Amino acid sequence: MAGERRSVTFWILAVFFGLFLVFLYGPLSAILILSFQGPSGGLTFPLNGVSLHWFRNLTEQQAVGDFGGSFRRSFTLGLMVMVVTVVVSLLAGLAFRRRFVGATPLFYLAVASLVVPSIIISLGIGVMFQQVGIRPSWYGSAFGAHLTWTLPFGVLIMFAVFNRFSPAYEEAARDLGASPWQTFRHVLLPMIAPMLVGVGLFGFTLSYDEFARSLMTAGTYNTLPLEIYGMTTNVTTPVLYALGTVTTLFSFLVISLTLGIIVWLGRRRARG
Amino acid sequence: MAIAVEQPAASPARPAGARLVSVLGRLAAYLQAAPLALILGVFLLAPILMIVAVSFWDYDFARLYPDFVLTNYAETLGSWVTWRTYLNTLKYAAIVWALTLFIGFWVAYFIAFHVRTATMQTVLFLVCTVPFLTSNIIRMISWIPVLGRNGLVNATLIEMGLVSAPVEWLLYSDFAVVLAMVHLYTLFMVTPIFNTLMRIDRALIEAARDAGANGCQVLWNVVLPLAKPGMAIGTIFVVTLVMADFITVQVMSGGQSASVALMMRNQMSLLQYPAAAANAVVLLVLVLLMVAGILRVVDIRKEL
Amino acid sequence: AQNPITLRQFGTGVSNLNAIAEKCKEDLGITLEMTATDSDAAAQRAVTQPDSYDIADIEYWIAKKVFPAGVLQPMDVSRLTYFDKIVPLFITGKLTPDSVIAQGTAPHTVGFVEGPDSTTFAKAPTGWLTMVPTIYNADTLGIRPDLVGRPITTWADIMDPAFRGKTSILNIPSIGIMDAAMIMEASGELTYADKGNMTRAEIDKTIDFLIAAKRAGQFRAFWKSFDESVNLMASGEVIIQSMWSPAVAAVRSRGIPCVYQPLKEGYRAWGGGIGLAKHLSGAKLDAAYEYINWYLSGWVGAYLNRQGYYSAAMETAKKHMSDDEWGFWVEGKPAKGDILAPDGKVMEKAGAVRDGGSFEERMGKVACWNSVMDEDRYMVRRWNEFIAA
Amino acid sequence: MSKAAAIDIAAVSKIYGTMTAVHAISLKIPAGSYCCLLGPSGCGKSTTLRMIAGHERISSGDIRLGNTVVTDLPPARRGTAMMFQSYALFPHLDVVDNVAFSLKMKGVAKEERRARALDLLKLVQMDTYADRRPAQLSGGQQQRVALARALITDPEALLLDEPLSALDPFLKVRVRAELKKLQNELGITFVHVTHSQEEAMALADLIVVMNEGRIEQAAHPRTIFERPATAFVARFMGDHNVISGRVADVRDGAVTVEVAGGGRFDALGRPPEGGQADIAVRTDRVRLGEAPVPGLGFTGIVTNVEYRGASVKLTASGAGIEDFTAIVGDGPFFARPVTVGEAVPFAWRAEDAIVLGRLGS
Amino acid sequence: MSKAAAIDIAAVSKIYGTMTAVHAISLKIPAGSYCCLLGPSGCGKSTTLRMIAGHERISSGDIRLGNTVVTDLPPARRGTAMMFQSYALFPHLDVVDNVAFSLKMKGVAKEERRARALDLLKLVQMDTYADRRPAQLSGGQQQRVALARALITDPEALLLDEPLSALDPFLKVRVRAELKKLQNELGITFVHVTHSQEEAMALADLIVVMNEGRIEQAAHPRTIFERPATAFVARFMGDHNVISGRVADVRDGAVTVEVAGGGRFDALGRPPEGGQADIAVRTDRVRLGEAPVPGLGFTGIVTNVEYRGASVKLTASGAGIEDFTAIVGDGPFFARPVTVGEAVPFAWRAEDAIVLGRLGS
Ligand SMILES: Nc1ncnc2c1ncn2[C@@H]1O[C@H](COP(=O)(O)OP(=O)(O)OP(=O)(O)O)[C@@H](O)[C@H]1O
Ligand SMILES: Nc1ncnc2c1ncn2[C@@H]1O[C@H](COP(=O)(O)OP(=O)(O)OP(=O)(O)O)[C@@H](O)[C@H]1O
Ligand SMILES: NCCCCNCCCN
Ligand SMILES: [Mg+2]
Ligand SMILES: [Mg+2]
Repeated sequence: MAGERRSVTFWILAVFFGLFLVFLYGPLSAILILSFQGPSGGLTFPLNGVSLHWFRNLTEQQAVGDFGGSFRRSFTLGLMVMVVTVVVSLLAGLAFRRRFVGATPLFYLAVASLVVPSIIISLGIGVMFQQVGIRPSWYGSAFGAHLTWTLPFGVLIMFAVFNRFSPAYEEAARDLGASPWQTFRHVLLPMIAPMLVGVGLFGFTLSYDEFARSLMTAGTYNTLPLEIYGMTTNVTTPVLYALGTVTTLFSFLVISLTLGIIVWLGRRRARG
Repeated sequence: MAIAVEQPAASPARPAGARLVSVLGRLAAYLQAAPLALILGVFLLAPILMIVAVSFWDYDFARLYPDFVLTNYAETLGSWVTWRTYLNTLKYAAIVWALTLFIGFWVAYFIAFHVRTATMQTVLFLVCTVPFLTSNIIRMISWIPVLGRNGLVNATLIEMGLVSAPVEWLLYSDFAVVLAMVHLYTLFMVTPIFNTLMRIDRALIEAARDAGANGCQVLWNVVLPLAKPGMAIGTIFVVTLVMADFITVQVMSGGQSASVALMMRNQMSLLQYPAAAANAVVLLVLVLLMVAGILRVVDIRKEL
Repeated sequence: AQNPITLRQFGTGVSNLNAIAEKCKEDLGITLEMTATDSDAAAQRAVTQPDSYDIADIEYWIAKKVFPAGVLQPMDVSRLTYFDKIVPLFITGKLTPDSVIAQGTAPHTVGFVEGPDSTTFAKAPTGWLTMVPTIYNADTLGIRPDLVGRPITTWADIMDPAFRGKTSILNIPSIGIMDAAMIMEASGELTYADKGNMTRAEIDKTIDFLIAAKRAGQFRAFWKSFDESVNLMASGEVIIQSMWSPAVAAVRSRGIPCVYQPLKEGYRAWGGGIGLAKHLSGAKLDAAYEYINWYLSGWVGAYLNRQGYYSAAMETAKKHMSDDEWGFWVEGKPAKGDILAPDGKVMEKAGAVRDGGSFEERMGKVACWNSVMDEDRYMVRRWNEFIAA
Repeated sequence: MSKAAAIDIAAVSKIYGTMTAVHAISLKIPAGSYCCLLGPSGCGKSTTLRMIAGHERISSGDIRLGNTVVTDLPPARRGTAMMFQSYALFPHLDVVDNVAFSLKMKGVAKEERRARALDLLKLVQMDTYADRRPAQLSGGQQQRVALARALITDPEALLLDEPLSALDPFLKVRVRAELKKLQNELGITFVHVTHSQEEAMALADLIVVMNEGRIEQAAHPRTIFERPATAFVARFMGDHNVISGRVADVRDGAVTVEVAGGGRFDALGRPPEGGQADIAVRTDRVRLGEAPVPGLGFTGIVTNVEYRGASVKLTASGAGIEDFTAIVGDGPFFARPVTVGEAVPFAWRAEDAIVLGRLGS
Repeated sequence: MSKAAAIDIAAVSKIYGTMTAVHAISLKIPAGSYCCLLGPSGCGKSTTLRMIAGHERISSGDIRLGNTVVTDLPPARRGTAMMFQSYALFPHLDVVDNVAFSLKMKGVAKEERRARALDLLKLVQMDTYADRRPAQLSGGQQQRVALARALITDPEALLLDEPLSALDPFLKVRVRAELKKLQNELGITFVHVTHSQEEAMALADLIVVMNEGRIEQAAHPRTIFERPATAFVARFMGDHNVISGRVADVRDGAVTVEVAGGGRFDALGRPPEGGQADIAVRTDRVRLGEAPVPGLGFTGIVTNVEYRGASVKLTASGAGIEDFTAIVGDGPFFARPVTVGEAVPFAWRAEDAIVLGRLGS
């Protein structure tokens, strides 16, 4: 590889890729920079001084809204969605390894769940709860609404995982006297653990950022994206950008943490 | 797996014990599938059925009246605005699809075929992924200080003397809507295309080169046909996301443009649920037809 | 009184202020949980999720839609300590006995019902209020004097081709249609029998006019909330738009010149109040009454006055304001000292005079209220067409 | 170690949906023998093995291991242990833990099970790799670990599905010898699936040649080689030329067949029913030269010459026979080489041509 | 078809990062010959072939094809065609379009290119499968299509990377013969990578044995077999016993080596430098029986007996030699069988033991 020439195409594509990254990260860095405005800064360039004022302001009580509470709700909801997504997708993945009546409709229902516009789900659940007389809440109706988005991803990922999972491992375990539960616990689970962590991360971030599906279903208390959306219409200071910066950093943190876990699982597998 | 396929008729002499195991196995599959079926049933199927029902109800500004009227559909389908809005939404979908497909393909192609080490491929792919895991709303509004009349782009253009007055159409325009959507949704194209590209046997490329194909010919005759499934899956994602979008349209057009979902959202916020439901049904049918069309090209079960 | 009860209130960001909740906790011990939404979401939540709140903080035109749905309970006037301090605008529709009643959904027309279980609005005051009025104001055009470059005198000026691509109106149908009606009349396009209750033909004409203007590129954007309007104005995206008084102040507080421009046709007004959820009863209901009485007792009124809105009980508010504050905010007098915002920042320097003058001058020149019309469903549909066009 | 058990397969069938993979086969594998299941791809070898192991349900028939009918027992309670084709070592466990897995399942304490696992690793000379992960081992090393893992259950029979297929040819030969040695030492029954004739010949006491779900012949390697039962076996083993023709003459213990449009050939044996017969001529017994009597040779055109080191393989056609093969020692060949296209006389002795049976007859 | 070209590889190296995969090898492959690159996994066979094909850049050195230096030419302009290990047929194109691919790239009109593709498909007897997709073909059929696709470019040299490895053993032998026949007919140069000695022996005019990026020996199969140049070649080919020891005595054209703690053995040839020598004894020339003179035999304990059909392979240890192999005809063996553990005398003739060279000497 050393000293091998790169083609012209490579350089053209490399520049294209670089521009794409600028496109991806450019606006994000714009609000990152703007969140460090001075106390009299506005929502647009040019910068009006540099300070941490708006981050401090973020920790204080705002005129309206409840950033802390909505963050806690979204975080909790994200965790709930994560756990349920992992468990239910895993179970469904296991189920799809066998044939059963209704497997194909269920599969396509999951696919449909992926493509049905969020707002329709939101509307449907909202109206249904209203008609049935159940109070919508972030931990109830919004939870369910989020699952219709995270589960199909989880199920499709598990589907792919099990497509590639050789039944020989389980047969070997059975041959060695493992009960079905032992086979699951000592063979299957450890082997697909990194994938499950991935599904979990996926579930968490999808839920943590979900807006449209929360819209009609969150009930009394806002989730963070609803709150952020509210802030975009109710806040006129860079505190909004500070919030953007902080939530972005939070996402990065969650992602790095997850990647860390996956790498760690991989290492543990490779080394011992 | 094989167990379930087996014909019970073929094993007349099997004692009950064996059959019990098989029955338990089958039962296990149902138990394992049950949570998924239950959740999708309650939170997907039932709400959609509800919407279908409500789309025939009557309403006034405060209440819904269970009924069977066709006025919601008549008003929805009878208005030129609906058609315009659908057209507009399809226009967004088409433009965003074309752009994300173009960008997504080349980005995926670059990482898959021009980046040499697996580690670097993973790193670059992650670099593309990370912004997509942060708040969509934040990512969207982050364009405003960039594109505004006094935003970064205009300031730069003016400073460089390229324009004398700020370029108006950068923000609160279809351009802004499309730009933000491309920003939001490109990853949904990159990922599946990247996956299929990574699965292409490198020997095929060499075989093509060996047969005298130049770079373009390899791309056109080998890579593109083999990347089709990934492009189809990406298309499903992007098209359904754009068709369902309302917030990007609302924010980036400054409320000046409409999409079907935004129309629904407006109707919903004005408590016109049956009208929104009728719209939802039409939108749902349209989206499902589009997806079904794409699924004819690609068997997702096989792509997984 | 340290009341352990929690009340859940939702409403628009205008009055769902955390400062009020804090003070309420301090004074009454009642915990107020506030959720801020935009107007549409507020209306929606009021009707569709009646269990999700105890107190609805909404506008009167929303109440016109919401109340008949039976999600709110009428309020017993006899339990309201400060009922008689409420400005007559909300009782009779007249600021002073000789005022004319403005067109549109004037608050008093949807302020009363016949009895404790009634959902039909009463023609005249009764012992049962739909909502307790809390906040109101008169809206007009806000302008950037540095950028418009000429005097602005009429609603019609927003359609001046010179401002093409630099104007904005509200995208809340019940409000936006009234702005449009003011513009139509001012520019002589149409005279309505009742702006607040248009006929289909009038709606069609108005919307067609708006669509034509939109196609001609007159508008830069539409806004739905206070802060959107502030941002549009402050960033220079828009230089003339329909605006609220405190929003103008907010732009100005950033050192950007902005004027709340009185116009010859008068103002479009709005009023908000708080209503009680149907399900409230017992101790919670008592606490809600306690909260409402506290609300009208002056501190909140003063707080709202200082934001640039008006309190429904002016008299009680006055006791919580300095003379200078009262003079500046309500009487339209030049400020003697600096006028401070609640956070202690200088809002207006000594000598400043409030745009539009005194309370009487503003609220006395109301031409119409935000409205819900008989043809509401049709109007909303056509409005959506305008937005989609 | 535990003692060996005989395996008795009685009229066992396996049906997948509408497709019969194994047709009512019956087979007795003596205790302590090394049995190879041999046959082309898809012939049902793996299915048979997996039915013995208990990983595939038996559609009909019964299997006994020793004195126990194991037909409905779960794999772990059959007294068999299986070694999988790609070894199926658990990637998340190190070598000891892989080997100790079955003990862990039984609840044996950690120290004890590791000690016993180490014993078995010593047996397969892998004790120094105890704490590596499978991914860090070569194919041959993985194979030994898999063996140790299978043996720790003290099986009466070890079942191996193509255990050598993942190894390179060099290693294959070495590991093969080790397998055989191990079986000798342990004395337990081995059932080994392969599609390599060479492997089966080298290892087995009993070769079972399968074809399309049926057993064509089950016998000692020498019998298979010297007296293939059917044309399929003769062809598959590759060491016989099969000549098919009409029975033209039958004498005492010998038959003459006439090849369509070609010569007449003699072979020892009784004619099958139906007037058609296949005869087999051992390729390594064919000489270059005129046959002393008719019916024991022909003249053919050489179509291919393949050098094999110590011998040369000639292919020729003639007298109605296609692809007739002769293996000639390198000494005689290079003394008088022949080239492709040349016409050459081939001959063999009477005892090197035998009549083949037909399945079911 | 086009005429064959010789391939001249001059001091060619391939360096991956810091790792040298091919060490300055030089090799001349005569025009029209069948050359096999043989060696263990990872020895650099594929890398060498791919450098000839132009799919791998050459780190240093030059390659000529005929009279052209092709070092810097793209694959398609070298006059070579490559057949890939797993055939690399385009899954989205049917058989004709696969074969016609290179013509399409050249802009040949549809009708014409399909006609030519069909000609080639006829050549490999695949014309009846013209409109199938690769996934609908068996391994052997895919192999032929790949061949047709490679041949349609009229190459001067055909490069094949393990073309038979995906086939089952039965098919392998048949396709091997077809390959050879085709090469004879076409007359072009074939370069074929394999790690099967048998395959190389059967096919090649020139076998190139590689080890760790170097060429150990490049010669005719018979030379490789009869006079392996190095201990590696002798061991790898598997038909020689390699005995290493100290040079104890040197006579005219012969050497005596002394094995550590064991016997003394004579071999023909000159001693290498350094006092150590490897000698090779052909396994198929070893007899059971006492050696008439010392230095041409020993007595060993039989450690393994492998039946091979026409012969039996004995492994024995003794006189300081491990794993000594003797291939004995089945006739003599079964006349007087030996079993594992028995002590048996082995002997060979003077001309069957030769001194091996060492690489670089
Ligand atoms: N689970 C299954 N469902 C349906 N058919 C199957 C299944 N498993 C095997 N078969 C079929 O049964 C037949 C025998 O398969 P088996 O795996 O036993 O062959 P094999 O002799 O082991 O072949 P190979 O050498 O290729 O491994 C084949 O035709 C195969 O396609
Ligand atoms: N792209 C590459 N990058 C780094 N090292 C490589 C690369 N390709 C091959 N190698 C290394 O070069 C050496 C030679 O590889 P090559 O593929 O030529 O071996 P081979 O003889 O064909 O082996 P096999 O029989 O396994 O195919 C090996 O050690 C291999 O790991
Ligand atoms: N408490 C209700 C406040 C509602 C404010 N709405 C503002 C509308 C201005 N036109
Ligand atoms: Mg098999
Ligand atoms: Mg290779």
